[in-house]
Amino acid sequence: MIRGDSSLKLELKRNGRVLTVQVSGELDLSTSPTFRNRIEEELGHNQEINHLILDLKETSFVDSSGLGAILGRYKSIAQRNGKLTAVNVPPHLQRLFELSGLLKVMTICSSLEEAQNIE
Amino acid sequence: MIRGDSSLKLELKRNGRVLTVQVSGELDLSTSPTFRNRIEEELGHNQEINHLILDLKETSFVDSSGLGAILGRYKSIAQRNGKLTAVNVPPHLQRLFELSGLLKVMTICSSLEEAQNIE
Amino acid sequence: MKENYLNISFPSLPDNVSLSRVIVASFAAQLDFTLNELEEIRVATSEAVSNCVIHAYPDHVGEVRLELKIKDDTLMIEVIDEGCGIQDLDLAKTPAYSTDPERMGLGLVFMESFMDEMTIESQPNQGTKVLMVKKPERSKNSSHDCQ
Amino acid sequence: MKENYLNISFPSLPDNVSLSRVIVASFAAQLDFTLNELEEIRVATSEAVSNCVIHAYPDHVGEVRLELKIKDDTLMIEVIDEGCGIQDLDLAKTPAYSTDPERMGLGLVFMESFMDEMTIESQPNQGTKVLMVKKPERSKNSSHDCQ
Ligand SMILES: Nc1ncnc2c1ncn2[C@@H]1O[C@H](COP(=O)(O)OP(=O)(O)O)[C@@H](O)[C@H]1O
Ligand SMILES: Nc1ncnc2c1ncn2[C@@H]1O[C@H](COP(=O)(O)OP(=O)(O)O)[C@@H](O)[C@H]1O
Repeated sequence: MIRGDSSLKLELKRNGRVLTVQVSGELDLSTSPTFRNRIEEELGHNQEINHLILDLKETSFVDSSGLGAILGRYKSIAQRNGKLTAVNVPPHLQRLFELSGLLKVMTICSSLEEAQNIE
Repeated sequence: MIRGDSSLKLELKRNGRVLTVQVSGELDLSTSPTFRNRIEEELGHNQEINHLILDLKETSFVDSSGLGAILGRYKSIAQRNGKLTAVNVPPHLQRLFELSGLLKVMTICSSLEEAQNIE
Repeated sequence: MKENYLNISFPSLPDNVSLSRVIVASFAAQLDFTLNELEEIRVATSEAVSNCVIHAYPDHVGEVRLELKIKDDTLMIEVIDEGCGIQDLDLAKTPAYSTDPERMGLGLVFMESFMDEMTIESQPNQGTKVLMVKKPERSKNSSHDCQ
Repeated sequence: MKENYLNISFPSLPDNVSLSRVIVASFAAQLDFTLNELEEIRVATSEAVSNCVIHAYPDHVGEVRLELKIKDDTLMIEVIDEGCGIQDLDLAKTPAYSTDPERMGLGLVFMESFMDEMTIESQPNQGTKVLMVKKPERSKNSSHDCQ
Protein backbone atom coordinates (compact mmCIF):
# COMPACT_ATOMS: atom_id res chain seq x y z
CA MET A 1 0.00 0.00 0.00
CA ILE A 2 1.27 3.43 -0.92
CA ARG A 3 0.17 6.11 1.51
CA GLY A 4 -1.71 8.47 -0.79
CA ASP A 5 -2.59 11.58 1.11
CA SER A 6 -0.94 10.78 4.41
CA SER A 7 0.26 14.37 4.57
CA LEU A 8 -3.24 15.73 5.30
CA LYS A 9 -5.16 15.17 8.53
CA LEU A 10 -8.65 16.54 9.06
CA GLU A 11 -10.55 16.85 12.30
CA LEU A 12 -14.22 17.78 11.94
CA LYS A 13 -16.30 19.03 14.86
CA ARG A 14 -19.94 20.01 14.51
CA ASN A 15 -21.70 22.20 17.02
CA GLY A 16 -25.25 22.93 15.92
CA ARG A 17 -25.05 24.91 12.68
CA VAL A 18 -21.27 25.41 12.91
CA LEU A 19 -18.79 22.96 11.38
CA THR A 20 -15.17 23.47 12.45
CA VAL A 21 -12.46 21.70 10.43
CA GLN A 22 -8.90 21.47 11.73
CA VAL A 23 -6.65 21.14 8.70
CA SER A 24 -3.22 19.64 9.49
CA GLY A 25 -0.62 19.16 6.78
CA GLU A 26 -0.64 19.96 3.09
CA LEU A 27 -3.56 20.92 0.89
CA ASP A 28 -2.54 20.25 -2.70
CA LEU A 29 -3.56 18.28 -5.79
CA SER A 30 -3.27 14.92 -4.09
CA THR A 31 -4.94 15.81 -0.78
CA SER A 32 -7.68 18.23 -1.93
CA PRO A 33 -10.11 15.45 -2.95
CA THR A 34 -10.07 14.15 0.63
CA PHE A 35 -10.69 17.67 1.95
CA ARG A 36 -13.61 18.12 -0.44
CA ASN A 37 -15.18 14.69 0.18
CA ARG A 38 -15.00 14.76 3.97
CA ILE A 39 -16.58 18.21 4.22
CA GLU A 40 -19.25 17.61 1.54
CA GLU A 41 -20.23 14.40 3.30
CA GLU A 42 -20.66 16.23 6.59
CA LEU A 43 -22.64 19.01 4.90
CA GLY A 44 -24.82 16.40 3.22
CA HIS A 45 -25.63 14.71 6.50
CA ASN A 46 -26.34 17.94 8.37
CA GLN A 47 -28.46 20.30 6.35
CA GLU A 48 -28.53 22.87 9.18
CA ILE A 49 -24.81 23.63 8.94
CA ASN A 50 -24.42 27.15 7.60
CA HIS A 51 -21.08 28.21 9.01
CA LEU A 52 -17.83 26.52 8.04
CA ILE A 53 -14.76 27.42 10.11
CA LEU A 54 -11.35 26.32 8.87
CA ASP A 55 -8.68 26.16 11.57
CA LEU A 56 -5.42 26.48 9.64
CA LYS A 57 -2.99 26.54 12.56
CA GLU A 58 -1.32 23.30 11.45
CA THR A 59 -1.67 23.82 7.70
CA SER A 60 1.87 23.70 6.38
CA PHE A 61 1.20 24.15 2.68
CA VAL A 62 -1.53 25.31 0.30
CA ASP A 63 -1.28 25.88 -3.46
CA SER A 64 -3.88 26.81 -6.10
CA SER A 65 -5.36 23.30 -5.98
CA GLY A 66 -5.90 23.75 -2.24
CA LEU A 67 -7.30 27.26 -2.72
CA GLY A 68 -9.68 25.81 -5.30
CA ALA A 69 -10.84 23.20 -2.79
CA ILE A 70 -11.48 25.93 -0.20
CA LEU A 71 -13.37 28.06 -2.72
CA GLY A 72 -15.45 25.00 -3.66
CA ARG A 73 -16.50 24.59 -0.02
CA TYR A 74 -17.44 28.28 0.07
CA LYS A 75 -19.72 27.67 -2.90
CA SER A 76 -21.43 24.78 -1.13
CA ILE A 77 -22.03 26.74 2.06
CA ALA A 78 -23.07 29.89 0.15
CA GLN A 79 -25.90 27.90 -1.44
CA ARG A 80 -27.32 27.71 2.08
CA ASN A 81 -26.72 31.40 2.63
CA GLY A 82 -23.97 30.30 5.02
CA LYS A 83 -20.52 31.69 5.55
CA LEU A 84 -16.88 30.67 5.55
CA THR A 85 -14.34 31.73 8.17
CA ALA A 86 -10.65 30.93 8.64
CA VAL A 87 -8.76 31.13 11.95
CA ASN A 88 -5.12 30.82 12.94
CA VAL A 89 -3.95 31.68 9.41
CA PRO A 90 -0.13 31.43 9.11
CA PRO A 91 1.56 34.37 7.31
CA HIS A 92 2.49 32.41 4.17
CA LEU A 93 -1.16 31.47 3.66
CA GLN A 94 -2.41 34.99 4.32
CA ARG A 95 -0.57 36.16 1.23
CA LEU A 96 -1.95 33.37 -0.98
CA PHE A 97 -5.47 34.17 0.21
CA GLU A 98 -4.99 37.82 -0.76
CA LEU A 99 -3.54 37.05 -4.19
CA SER A 100 -6.26 34.54 -5.00
CA GLY A 101 -9.14 36.81 -4.06
CA LEU A 102 -10.42 34.27 -1.52
CA LEU A 103 -10.58 37.07 1.08
CA LYS A 104 -13.58 38.47 -0.81
CA VAL A 105 -15.66 35.55 0.37
CA MET A 106 -13.79 34.24 3.43
CA THR A 107 -13.50 36.15 6.71
CA ILE A 108 -10.31 35.77 8.73
CA CYS A 109 -10.67 35.76 12.51
CA SER A 110 -7.86 35.86 15.02
CA SER A 111 -9.32 33.20 17.30
CA LEU A 112 -11.73 30.30 17.23
CA GLU A 113 -13.90 32.02 19.86
CA GLU A 114 -14.22 35.14 17.73
CA ALA A 115 -15.10 33.01 14.69
CA GLN A 116 -17.77 31.07 16.59
CA ASN A 117 -19.42 34.28 17.73
CA ILE A 118 -19.69 36.16 14.45
CA GLU A 119 -23.15 36.39 12.93
CA MET B 1 27.48 31.23 -2.10
CA ILE B 2 26.39 27.64 -1.58
CA ARG B 3 26.08 26.71 2.08
CA GLY B 4 28.48 23.82 2.30
CA ASP B 5 28.05 22.11 5.64
CA SER B 6 25.26 24.19 7.09
CA SER B 7 23.70 20.99 8.41
CA LEU B 8 26.36 20.59 11.14
CA LYS B 9 26.74 22.85 14.16
CA LEU B 10 29.50 22.37 16.71
CA GLU B 11 29.77 23.91 20.14
CA LEU B 12 33.10 23.38 21.89
CA LYS B 13 33.58 23.97 25.61
CA ARG B 14 36.87 23.39 27.37
CA ASN B 15 37.11 22.96 31.10
CA GLY B 16 40.69 22.17 32.15
CA ARG B 17 41.68 18.89 30.56
CA VAL B 18 38.13 18.11 29.36
CA LEU B 19 36.84 19.18 25.94
CA THR B 20 33.07 18.82 25.46
CA VAL B 21 31.71 19.04 21.91
CA GLN B 22 28.00 19.44 21.27
CA VAL B 23 27.31 17.99 17.83
CA SER B 24 24.08 19.24 16.23
CA GLY B 25 22.96 18.02 12.83
CA GLU B 26 24.48 15.54 10.42
CA LEU B 27 27.93 13.99 10.46
CA ASP B 28 28.62 12.70 6.97
CA LEU B 29 31.09 13.02 4.09
CA SER B 30 30.50 16.73 3.62
CA THR B 31 30.46 17.77 7.28
CA SER B 32 33.13 15.45 8.76
CA PRO B 33 36.07 17.63 7.67
CA THR B 34 34.66 20.51 9.75
CA PHE B 35 34.24 18.19 12.73
CA ARG B 36 37.83 16.98 12.38
CA ASN B 37 39.36 20.42 11.84
CA ARG B 38 37.56 22.20 14.69
CA ILE B 39 38.48 19.53 17.22
CA GLU B 40 42.08 19.07 16.03
CA GLU B 41 42.58 22.83 16.22
CA GLU B 42 41.35 22.88 19.81
CA LEU B 43 43.52 19.89 20.73
CA GLY B 44 46.49 21.59 19.11
CA HIS B 45 46.02 24.77 21.15
CA ASN B 46 45.48 22.95 24.44
CA GLN B 47 47.97 20.18 24.97
CA GLU B 48 46.52 19.37 28.38
CA ILE B 49 43.20 18.14 26.97
CA ASN B 50 43.01 14.39 27.50
CA HIS B 51 39.29 13.76 27.68
CA LEU B 52 36.99 14.36 24.72
CA ILE B 53 33.25 14.21 25.43
CA LEU B 54 30.85 14.15 22.49
CA ASP B 55 27.32 15.28 23.34
CA LEU B 56 25.19 13.68 20.62
CA LYS B 57 21.76 14.75 21.83
CA GLU B 58 21.11 16.82 18.69
CA THR B 59 22.98 14.58 16.25
CA SER B 60 20.39 13.62 13.66
CA PHE B 61 22.51 11.50 11.35
CA VAL B 62 25.85 9.66 11.27
CA ASP B 63 27.16 7.31 8.59
CA SER B 64 30.51 5.55 8.15
CA SER B 65 32.20 8.82 7.16
CA GLY B 66 31.03 10.30 10.46
CA LEU B 67 32.08 7.21 12.41
CA GLY B 68 35.50 7.50 10.77
CA ALA B 69 35.76 11.11 11.88
CA ILE B 70 34.92 10.10 15.47
CA LEU B 71 37.44 7.24 15.39
CA GLY B 72 40.05 9.67 14.07
CA ARG B 73 39.48 11.93 17.09
CA TYR B 74 39.86 8.90 19.37
CA LYS B 75 43.24 8.25 17.77
CA SER B 76 44.36 11.83 18.44
CA ILE B 77 43.30 11.76 22.08
CA ALA B 78 44.68 8.23 22.61
CA GLN B 79 48.13 9.52 21.64
CA ARG B 80 47.93 11.59 24.83
CA ASN B 81 46.72 8.58 26.80
CA GLY B 82 43.36 10.34 26.90
CA LYS B 83 39.87 9.00 26.54
CA LEU B 84 36.74 9.43 24.45
CA THR B 85 33.20 9.49 25.88
CA ALA B 86 29.79 9.96 24.27
CA VAL B 87 26.66 11.17 26.06
CA ASN B 88 22.99 11.47 25.10
CA VAL B 89 23.35 8.89 22.36
CA PRO B 90 20.11 8.49 20.36
CA PRO B 91 19.02 4.86 19.71
CA HIS B 92 19.76 4.92 15.96
CA LEU B 93 23.36 5.94 16.69
CA GLN B 94 23.78 3.35 19.46
CA ARG B 95 23.31 0.61 16.87
CA LEU B 96 25.82 2.12 14.42
CA PHE B 97 28.37 2.44 17.23
CA GLU B 98 27.95 -1.25 18.06
CA LEU B 99 28.20 -2.42 14.44
CA SER B 100 31.27 -0.31 13.77
CA GLY B 101 33.20 -1.48 16.83
CA LEU B 102 33.54 2.10 18.07
CA LEU B 103 32.27 0.97 21.47
CA LYS B 104 35.59 -0.81 22.00
CA VAL B 105 37.29 2.57 22.37
CA MET B 106 34.45 4.93 23.25
CA THR B 107 32.57 4.86 26.57
CA ILE B 108 28.91 5.79 26.55
CA CYS B 109 27.60 7.68 29.58
CA SER B 110 23.99 8.47 30.31
CA SER B 111 24.61 12.07 31.38
CA LEU B 112 27.13 14.84 30.95
CA GLU B 113 27.75 14.90 34.71
CA GLU B 114 28.59 11.21 34.75
CA ALA B 115 30.95 11.66 31.78
CA GLN B 116 32.73 14.59 33.42
CA ASN B 117 33.35 12.57 36.56
CA ILE B 118 34.81 9.39 35.10
CA GLU B 119 38.51 8.91 35.60
CA MET C 1 31.80 29.84 -7.15
CA LYS C 2 30.21 26.41 -6.89
CA GLU C 3 27.66 25.06 -9.32
CA ASN C 4 25.27 22.20 -8.95
CA TYR C 5 22.47 20.47 -10.83
CA LEU C 6 19.83 17.82 -10.27
CA ASN C 7 17.89 16.18 -13.09
CA ILE C 8 14.84 14.18 -12.15
CA SER C 9 12.13 12.26 -13.93
CA PHE C 10 9.03 10.62 -12.50
CA PRO C 11 5.53 9.58 -13.54
CA SER C 12 2.74 12.19 -13.48
CA LEU C 13 1.08 10.88 -10.32
CA PRO C 14 -0.56 13.30 -7.84
CA ASP C 15 1.59 11.86 -5.02
CA ASN C 16 4.71 13.03 -6.79
CA VAL C 17 3.71 16.69 -6.53
CA SER C 18 4.61 16.82 -2.83
CA LEU C 19 7.75 14.79 -3.49
CA SER C 20 8.87 17.33 -6.09
CA ARG C 21 8.32 20.17 -3.60
CA VAL C 22 10.56 18.44 -1.07
CA ILE C 23 13.27 17.86 -3.66
CA VAL C 24 13.25 21.38 -5.05
CA ALA C 25 13.21 22.95 -1.57
CA SER C 26 16.14 20.79 -0.40
CA PHE C 27 18.12 21.64 -3.52
CA ALA C 28 17.26 25.34 -3.27
CA ALA C 29 18.36 25.39 0.39
CA GLN C 30 21.96 25.28 -0.86
CA LEU C 31 21.49 28.94 -1.75
CA ASP C 32 20.89 31.71 0.77
CA PHE C 33 17.10 31.85 0.42
CA THR C 34 14.91 33.03 3.31
CA LEU C 35 12.18 30.70 4.60
CA ASN C 36 9.67 32.92 2.87
CA GLU C 37 11.49 32.64 -0.46
CA LEU C 38 11.69 28.85 -0.07
CA GLU C 39 7.94 28.83 0.52
CA GLU C 40 7.43 30.75 -2.74
CA ILE C 41 9.62 28.24 -4.56
CA ARG C 42 7.57 25.40 -3.10
CA VAL C 43 4.33 26.93 -4.35
CA ALA C 44 5.72 27.65 -7.85
CA THR C 45 7.06 24.10 -8.14
CA SER C 46 3.78 22.64 -6.94
CA GLU C 47 1.86 24.61 -9.59
CA ALA C 48 4.15 23.63 -12.46
CA VAL C 49 4.22 19.93 -11.57
CA SER C 50 0.46 19.86 -10.84
CA ASN C 51 -0.14 21.26 -14.33
CA CYS C 52 1.77 18.33 -15.85
CA VAL C 53 -0.34 15.88 -13.84
CA ILE C 54 -3.71 17.49 -14.62
CA HIS C 55 -3.37 19.24 -17.95
CA ALA C 56 -0.41 17.74 -19.85
CA TYR C 57 -1.50 14.14 -19.35
CA PRO C 58 -5.24 14.43 -18.65
CA ASP C 59 -6.10 10.77 -19.18
CA HIS C 60 -2.91 8.78 -18.85
CA VAL C 61 0.24 8.80 -16.77
CA GLY C 62 3.14 10.41 -18.60
CA GLU C 63 6.65 11.41 -17.59
CA VAL C 64 7.54 14.68 -15.88
CA ARG C 65 11.08 16.01 -15.97
CA LEU C 66 12.48 18.45 -13.45
CA GLU C 67 15.82 20.02 -14.24
CA LEU C 68 17.30 22.04 -11.41
CA LYS C 69 20.42 24.13 -11.65
CA ILE C 70 22.40 26.44 -9.39
CA LYS C 71 24.70 28.88 -11.13
CA ASP C 72 25.87 32.38 -10.21
CA ASP C 73 23.92 32.24 -6.93
CA THR C 74 20.76 31.69 -8.95
CA LEU C 75 18.28 28.83 -8.94
CA MET C 76 16.85 27.64 -12.26
CA ILE C 77 13.93 25.23 -12.39
CA GLU C 78 12.74 23.65 -15.62
CA VAL C 79 9.56 21.56 -15.59
CA ILE C 80 9.11 19.61 -18.79
CA ASP C 81 6.36 17.34 -20.07
CA GLU C 82 5.64 15.70 -23.40
CA GLY C 83 1.92 16.10 -23.01
CA CYS C 84 -0.88 17.84 -24.89
CA GLY C 85 0.69 21.31 -24.94
CA ILE C 86 -0.96 24.71 -24.62
CA GLN C 87 -2.98 26.12 -27.56
CA ASP C 88 -2.89 29.79 -26.62
CA LEU C 89 -0.14 30.83 -24.22
CA ASP C 90 -1.40 34.38 -23.65
CA LEU C 91 -4.86 33.11 -22.82
CA ALA C 92 -3.41 30.46 -20.48
CA LYS C 93 -1.51 33.16 -18.57
CA THR C 94 -4.65 35.23 -17.98
CA PRO C 95 -5.47 35.28 -14.27
CA ALA C 96 -8.46 33.07 -13.46
CA TYR C 97 -8.37 31.43 -16.89
CA SER C 98 -8.53 27.66 -16.79
CA THR C 99 -9.66 25.01 -19.25
CA ASP C 100 -10.93 23.12 -16.20
CA PRO C 101 -14.04 24.69 -14.62
CA GLU C 102 -13.12 23.18 -11.23
CA ARG C 103 -9.77 24.97 -11.09
CA MET C 104 -8.73 28.50 -10.13
CA GLY C 105 -6.60 29.39 -13.16
CA LEU C 106 -3.95 30.80 -10.83
CA GLY C 107 -1.05 28.37 -11.34
CA LEU C 108 0.77 30.39 -13.99
CA VAL C 109 -0.01 33.62 -12.10
CA PHE C 110 1.59 32.24 -8.93
CA MET C 111 4.66 31.01 -10.83
CA GLU C 112 5.10 34.49 -12.30
CA SER C 113 4.59 36.36 -9.03
CA PHE C 114 6.69 34.06 -6.83
CA MET C 115 9.72 33.68 -9.10
CA ASP C 116 12.02 36.35 -10.57
CA GLU C 117 11.46 35.08 -14.10
CA MET C 118 9.07 32.63 -15.69
CA THR C 119 8.91 31.63 -19.34
CA ILE C 120 6.87 28.92 -21.06
CA GLU C 121 7.45 27.18 -24.34
CA SER C 122 4.72 24.90 -25.59
CA GLN C 123 3.82 23.00 -28.75
CA PRO C 124 0.34 21.50 -29.05
CA ASN C 125 0.62 17.69 -28.89
CA GLN C 126 4.33 17.86 -28.18
CA GLY C 127 4.58 19.22 -24.69
CA THR C 128 5.37 22.13 -22.46
CA LYS C 129 8.50 23.48 -20.85
CA VAL C 130 8.35 25.96 -17.99
CA LEU C 131 11.52 27.77 -16.94
CA MET C 132 11.56 29.56 -13.60
CA VAL C 133 14.46 31.54 -12.18
CA LYS C 134 14.97 32.95 -8.69
CA LYS C 135 17.90 34.50 -6.88
CA PRO C 136 17.97 35.04 -3.12
CA GLU C 137 17.25 38.70 -2.26
CA ARG C 138 20.18 38.55 0.17
CA SER C 139 22.57 37.64 -2.69
CA LYS C 140 21.27 40.34 -5.02
CA ASN C 141 22.90 43.14 -3.05
CA SER C 142 26.25 41.47 -2.46
CA SER C 143 27.16 40.53 -6.04
CA HIS C 144 26.42 41.31 -9.68
CA ASP C 145 22.82 40.97 -10.62
CA CYS C 146 22.46 38.24 -13.20
CA GLN C 147 19.86 39.82 -15.44
CA MET D 1 -1.36 -1.80 -6.46
CA LYS D 2 0.34 1.48 -7.24
CA GLU D 3 3.83 1.74 -8.65
CA ASN D 4 6.16 4.67 -8.75
CA TYR D 5 9.65 5.59 -9.83
CA LEU D 6 12.10 8.46 -9.56
CA ASN D 7 15.24 8.73 -11.67
CA ILE D 8 17.81 11.28 -10.62
CA SER D 9 21.23 12.40 -11.75
CA PHE D 10 23.59 14.87 -10.13
CA PRO D 11 27.29 15.68 -9.94
CA SER D 12 29.46 13.78 -7.44
CA LEU D 13 29.76 16.67 -4.97
CA PRO D 14 29.89 15.98 -1.21
CA ASP D 15 26.92 18.35 -0.67
CA ASN D 16 24.74 16.08 -2.77
CA VAL D 17 25.09 13.17 -0.35
CA SER D 18 22.69 14.75 2.14
CA LEU D 19 20.39 15.81 -0.71
CA SER D 20 20.21 12.21 -1.91
CA ARG D 21 19.30 11.05 1.60
CA VAL D 22 16.41 13.52 1.72
CA ILE D 23 15.17 12.43 -1.69
CA VAL D 24 15.36 8.70 -1.02
CA ALA D 25 13.71 9.03 2.41
CA SER D 26 10.85 11.14 0.98
CA PHE D 27 10.31 8.64 -1.81
CA ALA D 28 10.53 5.67 0.55
CA ALA D 29 7.97 7.28 2.88
CA GLN D 30 5.29 6.33 0.35
CA LEU D 31 5.67 2.79 1.66
CA ASP D 32 4.80 1.70 5.19
CA PHE D 33 8.35 1.84 6.60
CA THR D 34 8.93 2.51 10.32
CA LEU D 35 11.09 5.47 11.32
CA ASN D 36 13.84 3.00 12.17
CA GLU D 37 13.67 1.41 8.71
CA LEU D 38 13.73 4.85 7.07
CA GLU D 39 16.85 5.60 9.11
CA GLU D 40 18.49 2.41 7.79
CA ILE D 41 17.60 3.44 4.24
CA ARG D 42 19.15 6.85 4.84
CA VAL D 43 22.41 5.30 6.02
CA ALA D 44 22.57 2.81 3.13
CA THR D 45 21.90 5.59 0.60
CA SER D 46 24.50 7.81 2.21
CA GLU D 47 27.12 5.06 1.97
CA ALA D 48 26.41 4.24 -1.67
CA VAL D 49 26.41 7.85 -2.83
CA SER D 50 29.47 8.73 -0.70
CA ASN D 51 31.34 5.89 -2.42
CA CYS D 52 30.63 7.45 -5.83
CA VAL D 53 31.93 10.80 -4.60
CA ILE D 54 35.10 9.44 -2.95
CA HIS D 55 36.02 6.26 -4.79
CA ALA D 56 34.36 6.27 -8.22
CA TYR D 57 35.55 9.75 -9.14
CA PRO D 58 38.56 10.30 -6.87
CA ASP D 59 40.00 13.28 -8.70
CA HIS D 60 37.24 14.79 -10.79
CA VAL D 61 33.52 15.42 -10.52
CA GLY D 62 31.49 12.78 -12.37
CA GLU D 63 27.82 12.00 -12.62
CA VAL D 64 25.90 9.90 -10.10
CA ARG D 65 22.59 8.28 -11.03
CA LEU D 66 19.99 7.25 -8.51
CA GLU D 67 17.14 5.09 -9.79
CA LEU D 68 14.36 4.55 -7.28
CA LYS D 69 11.42 2.25 -7.79
CA ILE D 70 8.41 1.11 -5.78
CA LYS D 71 6.80 -2.11 -6.89
CA ASP D 72 4.93 -4.83 -4.96
CA ASP D 73 5.32 -2.88 -1.73
CA THR D 74 9.08 -3.01 -2.16
CA LEU D 75 11.65 -0.24 -2.51
CA MET D 76 14.48 -0.66 -4.99
CA ILE D 77 17.43 1.72 -5.03
CA GLU D 78 20.07 1.65 -7.75
CA VAL D 79 23.15 3.84 -7.39
CA ILE D 80 25.15 4.02 -10.59
CA ASP D 81 28.42 5.68 -11.47
CA GLU D 82 30.68 5.59 -14.51
CA GLY D 83 33.82 5.86 -12.43
CA CYS D 84 36.92 3.78 -11.82
CA GLY D 85 35.12 0.57 -10.83
CA ILE D 86 36.09 -2.01 -8.22
CA GLN D 87 38.98 -4.41 -8.90
CA ASP D 88 38.06 -7.14 -6.44
CA LEU D 89 34.45 -7.20 -5.27
CA ASP D 90 34.93 -9.84 -2.57
CA LEU D 91 37.81 -7.94 -1.06
CA ALA D 92 35.83 -4.68 -1.22
CA LYS D 93 32.99 -6.29 0.75
CA THR D 94 35.31 -7.43 3.56
CA PRO D 95 34.46 -5.56 6.76
CA ALA D 96 37.05 -2.90 7.58
CA TYR D 97 38.62 -3.18 4.12
CA SER D 98 39.17 0.16 2.43
CA THR D 99 41.54 1.38 -0.25
CA ASP D 100 41.59 4.66 1.67
CA PRO D 101 43.52 4.46 4.97
CA GLU D 102 41.40 7.30 6.42
CA ARG D 103 38.13 5.40 5.98
CA MET D 104 36.41 2.69 7.99
CA GLY D 105 35.68 0.19 5.21
CA LEU D 106 32.13 -0.19 6.53
CA GLY D 107 30.06 1.29 3.71
CA LEU D 108 29.29 -1.95 1.91
CA VAL D 109 28.82 -3.73 5.26
CA PHE D 110 26.19 -1.18 6.30
CA MET D 111 24.41 -1.42 2.95
CA GLU D 112 24.24 -5.19 3.35
CA SER D 113 23.05 -5.16 6.95
CA PHE D 114 20.51 -2.36 6.62
CA MET D 115 18.81 -3.49 3.41
CA ASP D 116 17.08 -6.80 2.60
CA GLU D 117 19.24 -7.36 -0.47
CA MET D 118 22.36 -5.73 -1.85
CA THR D 119 24.17 -6.61 -5.06
CA ILE D 120 27.04 -4.86 -6.81
CA GLU D 121 28.14 -5.03 -10.40
CA SER D 122 31.38 -3.34 -11.29
CA GLN D 123 33.77 -3.13 -14.23
CA PRO D 124 37.20 -1.54 -13.71
CA ASN D 125 37.32 1.78 -15.57
CA GLN D 126 33.68 1.53 -16.55
CA GLY D 127 31.78 2.03 -13.36
CA THR D 128 29.79 0.51 -10.56
CA LYS D 129 26.12 -0.24 -9.99
CA VAL D 130 24.75 -0.98 -6.54
CA LEU D 131 21.25 -2.42 -6.23
CA MET D 132 19.58 -2.34 -2.82
CA VAL D 133 16.13 -3.72 -2.02
CA LYS D 134 14.01 -3.28 1.11
CA LYS D 135 10.44 -4.09 1.99
CA PRO D 136 8.70 -2.74 5.10
CA GLU D 137 8.54 -5.40 7.86
CA ARG D 138 4.91 -4.43 8.37
CA SER D 139 4.09 -5.33 4.73
CA LYS D 140 5.92 -8.65 4.85
CA ASN D 141 3.30 -10.28 7.05
CA SER D 142 0.26 -8.96 5.27
CA SER D 143 1.10 -10.05 1.70
CA HIS D 144 3.23 -12.45 -0.33
CA ASP D 145 6.88 -12.16 0.35
CA CYS D 146 8.63 -11.03 -2.79
CA GLN D 147 11.76 -13.15 -2.59
N1 LIG E 1 1.83 21.61 -18.65
C1 LIG E 1 0.68 21.96 -19.26
N2 LIG E 1 0.20 21.21 -20.31
C2 LIG E 1 -0.94 21.55 -20.93
N3 LIG E 1 -1.69 22.61 -20.61
C3 LIG E 1 -1.29 23.38 -19.59
C4 LIG E 1 -0.10 23.11 -18.88
N4 LIG E 1 0.05 24.07 -17.92
C5 LIG E 1 -0.99 24.90 -18.05
N5 LIG E 1 -1.82 24.51 -19.06
C6 LIG E 1 -3.06 25.21 -19.53
O1 LIG E 1 -3.04 26.53 -19.03
C7 LIG E 1 -4.22 26.79 -18.27
C8 LIG E 1 -3.90 27.73 -17.11
O2 LIG E 1 -3.00 27.09 -16.21
P1 LIG E 1 -2.92 27.55 -14.69
O3 LIG E 1 -2.74 29.03 -14.65
O4 LIG E 1 -1.89 26.74 -14.01
O5 LIG E 1 -4.36 27.26 -14.09
P2 LIG E 1 -5.12 25.91 -13.73
O6 LIG E 1 -4.13 24.82 -13.48
O7 LIG E 1 -5.88 26.26 -12.50
O8 LIG E 1 -6.01 25.60 -14.89
C9 LIG E 1 -4.70 25.42 -17.80
O9 LIG E 1 -6.08 25.43 -17.54
C10 LIG E 1 -4.33 24.56 -18.99
O10 LIG E 1 -5.29 24.62 -20.01
N1 LIG F 1 31.36 3.22 -6.35
C1 LIG F 1 32.63 2.76 -6.17
N2 LIG F 1 33.58 2.96 -7.11
C2 LIG F 1 34.83 2.50 -6.95
N3 LIG F 1 35.26 1.83 -5.86
C3 LIG F 1 34.37 1.60 -4.86
C4 LIG F 1 33.02 2.04 -4.97
N4 LIG F 1 32.37 1.67 -3.84
C5 LIG F 1 33.27 1.01 -3.06
N5 LIG F 1 34.48 0.96 -3.69
C6 LIG F 1 35.71 0.28 -3.19
O1 LIG F 1 35.32 -0.63 -2.16
C7 LIG F 1 36.01 -0.32 -0.95
C8 LIG F 1 35.15 -0.62 0.24
O2 LIG F 1 34.03 0.26 0.23
P1 LIG F 1 33.26 0.59 1.58
O3 LIG F 1 32.89 -0.69 2.25
O4 LIG F 1 32.11 1.50 1.25
O5 LIG F 1 34.29 1.31 2.51
P2 LIG F 1 35.00 2.75 2.46
O6 LIG F 1 34.12 3.70 1.68
O7 LIG F 1 35.11 3.14 3.88
O8 LIG F 1 36.32 2.57 1.81
C9 LIG F 1 36.41 1.12 -1.08
O9 LIG F 1 37.53 1.43 -0.28
C10 LIG F 1 36.69 1.25 -2.57
O10 LIG F 1 38.00 0.82 -2.88
